[in-house]
Amino acid sequence: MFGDYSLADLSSIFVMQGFAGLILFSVYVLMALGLAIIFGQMGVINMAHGEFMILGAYVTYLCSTFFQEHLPALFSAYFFVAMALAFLASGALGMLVEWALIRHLYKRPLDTLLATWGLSLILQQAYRSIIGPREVGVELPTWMMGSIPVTDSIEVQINGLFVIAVTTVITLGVAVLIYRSRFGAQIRAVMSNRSMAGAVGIDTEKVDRYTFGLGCGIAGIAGSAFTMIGSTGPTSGQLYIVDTFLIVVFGGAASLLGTIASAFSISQTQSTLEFFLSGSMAKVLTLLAVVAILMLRPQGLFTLKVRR
Amino acid sequence: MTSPKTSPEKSSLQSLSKAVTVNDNPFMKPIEWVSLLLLAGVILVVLPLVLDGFRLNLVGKYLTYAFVALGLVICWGYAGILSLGQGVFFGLGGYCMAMYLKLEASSVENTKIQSTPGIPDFMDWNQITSLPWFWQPFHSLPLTLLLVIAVPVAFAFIISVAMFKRRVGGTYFAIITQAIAAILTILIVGQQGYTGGINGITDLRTLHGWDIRTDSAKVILYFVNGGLLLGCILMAQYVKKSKLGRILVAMREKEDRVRFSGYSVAGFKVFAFCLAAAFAAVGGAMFTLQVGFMSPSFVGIVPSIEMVIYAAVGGRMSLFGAVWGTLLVNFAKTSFSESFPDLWLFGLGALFIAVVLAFPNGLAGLWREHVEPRLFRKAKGLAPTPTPVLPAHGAPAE
Amino acid sequence: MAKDTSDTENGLRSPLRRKLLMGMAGLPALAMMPRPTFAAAPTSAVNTTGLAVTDTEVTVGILHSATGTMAISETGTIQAEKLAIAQINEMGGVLGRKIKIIQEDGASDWPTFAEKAKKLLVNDHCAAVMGCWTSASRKAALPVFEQYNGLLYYPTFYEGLEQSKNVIYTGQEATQQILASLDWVSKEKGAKSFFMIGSDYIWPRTSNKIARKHIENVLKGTVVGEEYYPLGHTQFNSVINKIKLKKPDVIFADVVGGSNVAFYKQLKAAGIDLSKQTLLTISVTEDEIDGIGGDNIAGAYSCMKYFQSLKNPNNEKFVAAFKKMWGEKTVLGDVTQAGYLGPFLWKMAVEKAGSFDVDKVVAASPGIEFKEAPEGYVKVHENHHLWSKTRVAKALPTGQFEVVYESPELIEPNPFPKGYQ
Amino acid sequence: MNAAILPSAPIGTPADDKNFLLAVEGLTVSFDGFKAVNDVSFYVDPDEIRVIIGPNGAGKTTVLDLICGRTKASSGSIKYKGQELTKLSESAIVQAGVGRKFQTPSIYDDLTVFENLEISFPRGRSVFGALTFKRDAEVRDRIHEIAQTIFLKDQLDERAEFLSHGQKQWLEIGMLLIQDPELLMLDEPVAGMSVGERIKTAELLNQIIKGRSVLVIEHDMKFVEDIAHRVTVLHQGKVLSEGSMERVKTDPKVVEVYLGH
Repeated sequence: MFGDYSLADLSSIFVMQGFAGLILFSVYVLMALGLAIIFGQMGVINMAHGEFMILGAYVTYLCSTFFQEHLPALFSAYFFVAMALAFLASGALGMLVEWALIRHLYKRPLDTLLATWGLSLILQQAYRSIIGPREVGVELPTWMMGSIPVTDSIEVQINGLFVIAVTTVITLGVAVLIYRSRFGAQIRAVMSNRSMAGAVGIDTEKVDRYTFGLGCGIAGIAGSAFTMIGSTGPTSGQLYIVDTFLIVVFGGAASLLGTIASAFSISQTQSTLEFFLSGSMAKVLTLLAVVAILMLRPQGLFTLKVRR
Repeated sequence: MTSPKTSPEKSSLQSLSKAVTVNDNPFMKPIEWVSLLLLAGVILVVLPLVLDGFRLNLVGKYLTYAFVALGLVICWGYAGILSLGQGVFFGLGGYCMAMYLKLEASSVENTKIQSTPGIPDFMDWNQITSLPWFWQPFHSLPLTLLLVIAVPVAFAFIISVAMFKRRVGGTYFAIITQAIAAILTILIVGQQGYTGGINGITDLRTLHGWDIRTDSAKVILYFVNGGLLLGCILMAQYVKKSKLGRILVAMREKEDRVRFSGYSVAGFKVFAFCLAAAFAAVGGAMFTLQVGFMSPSFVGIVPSIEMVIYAAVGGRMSLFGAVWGTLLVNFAKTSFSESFPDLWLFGLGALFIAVVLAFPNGLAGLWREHVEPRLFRKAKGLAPTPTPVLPAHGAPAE
Repeated sequence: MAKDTSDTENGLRSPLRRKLLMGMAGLPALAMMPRPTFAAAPTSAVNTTGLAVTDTEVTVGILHSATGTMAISETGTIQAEKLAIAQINEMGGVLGRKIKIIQEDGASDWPTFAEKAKKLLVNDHCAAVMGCWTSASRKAALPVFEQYNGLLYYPTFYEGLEQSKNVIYTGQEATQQILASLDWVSKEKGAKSFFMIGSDYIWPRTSNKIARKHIENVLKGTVVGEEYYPLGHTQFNSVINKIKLKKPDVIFADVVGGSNVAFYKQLKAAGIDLSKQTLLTISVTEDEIDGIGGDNIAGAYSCMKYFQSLKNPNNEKFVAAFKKMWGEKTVLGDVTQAGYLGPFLWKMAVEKAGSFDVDKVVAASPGIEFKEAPEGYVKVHENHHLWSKTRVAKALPTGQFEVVYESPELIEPNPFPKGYQ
Repeated sequence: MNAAILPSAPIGTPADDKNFLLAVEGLTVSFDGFKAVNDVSFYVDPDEIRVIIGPNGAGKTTVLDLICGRTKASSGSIKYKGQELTKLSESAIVQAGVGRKFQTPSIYDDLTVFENLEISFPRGRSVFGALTFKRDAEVRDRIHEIAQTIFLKDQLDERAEFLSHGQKQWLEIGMLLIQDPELLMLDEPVAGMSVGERIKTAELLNQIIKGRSVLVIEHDMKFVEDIAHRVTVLHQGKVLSEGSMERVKTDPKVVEVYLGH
């Protein structure tokens, strides 16, 4: 297995595979973070998560064309504007969906699954009708392309670095928001005891709406970031949904730290296996391992042992 | 403890039960006989008379999905286990059947242009020179018929024992079954030398020498399919009416209470899941026979979730509703997508949402609320039981 | 449209009819009137098997995915087929009968293709069907065409290993697409080592198998890697690392769909400069570049039989007509062009046979030549595939291709290549 | 069976399995380091009515959870008629003869009263048994008998969700009764009841506890005094005191943490 490579090659392999794994890790965290909030904190199974991501991607696409045509001077910075708008658009749609749909279903988690699946079909068709069935190519500013050579054989992708940076910022932001802010305290209060939270004067409906919106907004940012590495089409969102759910469940739904740990272990397993096996088998083995571990340890990686 | 200890007061109460007749538990209530006859009449008489061969074959195809929906009524409606991987069992049943048919179609004679005659064409394309061991049993028809059921049920058994013994339930179960569907799809597509890959197993011709592609064969298969479906409904009805059916409902509501009444909850869930898998497998096998091929596109997540909506539209607690729901959604799909292909997904999406928000009891609920009362105003003799009151959270006892 | 007509009808064999039709094309009002009977044989004579043919009309089916994941790819083909049929009608139709289209949606779902194929044949009695895109949809529908003796014109380049009486394959089978381009890259770039990456299903695997045999047995090169990823996979960093380490002379890629987009974006991001690293793909047409982004793939070589930028009068007219009908922004790819061939090949075969009967049309098909094809001259082979040229073109940042190589001769289709299985 | 004899074994006497129906020894469970139940030992005789009292969070319900297998013990042993329960599954524990009533009424809303009782009928508990279970005369008679005992004979065909709160409690007691357990565990059986219901419940309990051992958690001291043979006081997961109600009431430790308030 290693015989084909020289020692120097091997060390480069490990460095670059480590970096590839790190990018995959960031991608997974970004995908799963919004869902971890929605599923982990609220118990809602949002099957339309991928479509919220794609909304962010489409917003980025529209931004890129807008800047190209009207503000070419600022094109190199458009991506930041696009990410902010993606957050707002997906978040706003999320709040609308919460108001119209989700709030009626808090006691029926399996029904949220069906309803949001229906929503995902509607969104897909909406994208198809409005923007068209073809995939759209998102132009990136030149500074985000290419890679930085570290040594002769080791190069670091700029957009990979960018994804890692975005993930870090968003994750820290969410952690601070949930564990340090007043709004976070309210979220946690509502999620742990709804009626008590209501009794102490927290507007639980509002908290629900903003929480759902937050989760969807983060999905929008993820979608925006993914235009750098993936495809943007009406059905692209479906590519992500199984992976995303597995990451959240594997991490132990209620814990952000768990989601991160789970994204880390899954991404490292997958990128390592991918290097030594074929891509399909790597994927199958990774998913199988996750499912098998979940069967043995259904509470996921990081769940506190609690009194039932 | 298998029999109760009798207590001293018992004798004084002996006569009491004789006066009470209402808690009789007949196999089917009159209204259920009416529903059954109605369904049987439509499937076995009306549709074959009204539809041409092409449309009838289509209905036959839809009815194979109804097996899955029927299983979901037991497993989801009654036992509260939502599986998003029913396509796995539909597919496994279908693949088992397809493997037999493919071997028959790949006789040495038919495949003499191949470098290895006598094996399925796709194996030959993938440089496989002898039939893999797991294809061997499918030379035999009786063994195939057994495996059509046994393979999916064994798979369901392994999954469900592993998960229910560890009390994985609800949303987690749904997500894990969905992941299993994804894994199996990737596996089937990737191992194309053994499975036919993304194209599936196609060009199936004869069943034990009988050409299944002829129009007369299609009609016969349609009736076999309809008969099997009615048989499965009766089987499901038996389960529903047995104490097991009530235990499933009880479990869905108060799992702990059932456990502390001395039942092994996991065992009952495993049974419900395996039964649903068996139904799905029969549907898959009938699908293969009627449509003439099987492909991984039935195993994945999308068809699996679509099959859930059939059960939901029919009414997740209604066996007959499952069949009507399947027919309705598929007719809608066919006619909508013929005239307004763009609108179809909007319609399907809206259907999902409406069924959850506005009609949690589906067609069966509408029937019970609007049709039955009128029916019985006219024919009072038919209705010895009052219409059950629908609970707020949408889980009626049928 | 009239201008197109006068060029396109050169394929017709009868000078008399040509003159007649030219006149009609110039007089649209007249063309709308019922066809005079002297121009067409009686329906009973040209249709003995109960197809949907009247004195004025013949029904043809179009069966592609208008919805679902494949709609992205199949839309262009539908448009091309409709354009071809409109042009044929403009010219006076087939045996004096206008073509009426019944379009069905396969919805990216294989059994639906089988179901709709059956509907088109059994209920609508279509004289021919232009349809299917993926191999899986064709495999699903094929038994239906064979059972009901229908006629399918299949436009996509595909893996071969098939030859049906009831199908005319207007795209390339794998050897037509691959062998000449490998010869070219070996000769032109001196390539010796190849790294193959594909989506994990039958077409890439079969194509790579053929390519590998050719590389190893004919070109005496080596394959240093062969990798497959599940359809829809979007993370290619690991395989890109492998490519960097193996340093192959050529990356041979047949990744499809959404994965395609991810692959090229990540390749570019990883600093693999396609102007220095030769990449040969058999799965990227102008349609795909739309989604990938011209910048991301500029410099890659694609092997197809048709590119929108082909410089010949036929193609310029085709592109102009297509854009006129479907909008300036549309792009045309290989399969779009192959879809455009179908109705014309059928029309010529029907007219050669003097009948709409499928058996007669099939019998008349081999040897049909279409000189006005946008890709240039094509001819139907005995095995129902087309003789056509192979071209290699370099992707430009604009999303268009610049043709750098064209096989000097038409390449014979060989769906069951000896020595490559 | 000699129901009236009060056992007099002091706290901490090592268990002689033959003498006790239930012997709990050194029972400990911790949730993330917090010891909800800490080295608890007590012994219940045949036919004894034992009440567990203690302030909120003392670990009372957890003790019942441990006995019936709902929670797994970290250490310690629970012997029921000489059989170790900590190794058994919940359903096996029930089948051994231990019945448990939950704090909030735990009945099946979607089923009728009759069906609720029928499910609890201790026959056909295997999957196959449930499939072939027949609603025969024995079942019917037994259900009607129980229904009469729990004041619900007129509600047999009513869906359980339409019962009043008190009726639901009775139904659950009935569901236990039909299993005829030798050890009956009741978690706050009179909580949330009206005065009338409470009186009827006390009457019911007095009737059904005959001939079996009962372990009761209750806050209502009047009720406790009425029924208890002996009382065990739990505090912060430990046994604080044990003995007759009179003795416990005067125990200064108990007075300080509990009754004194």
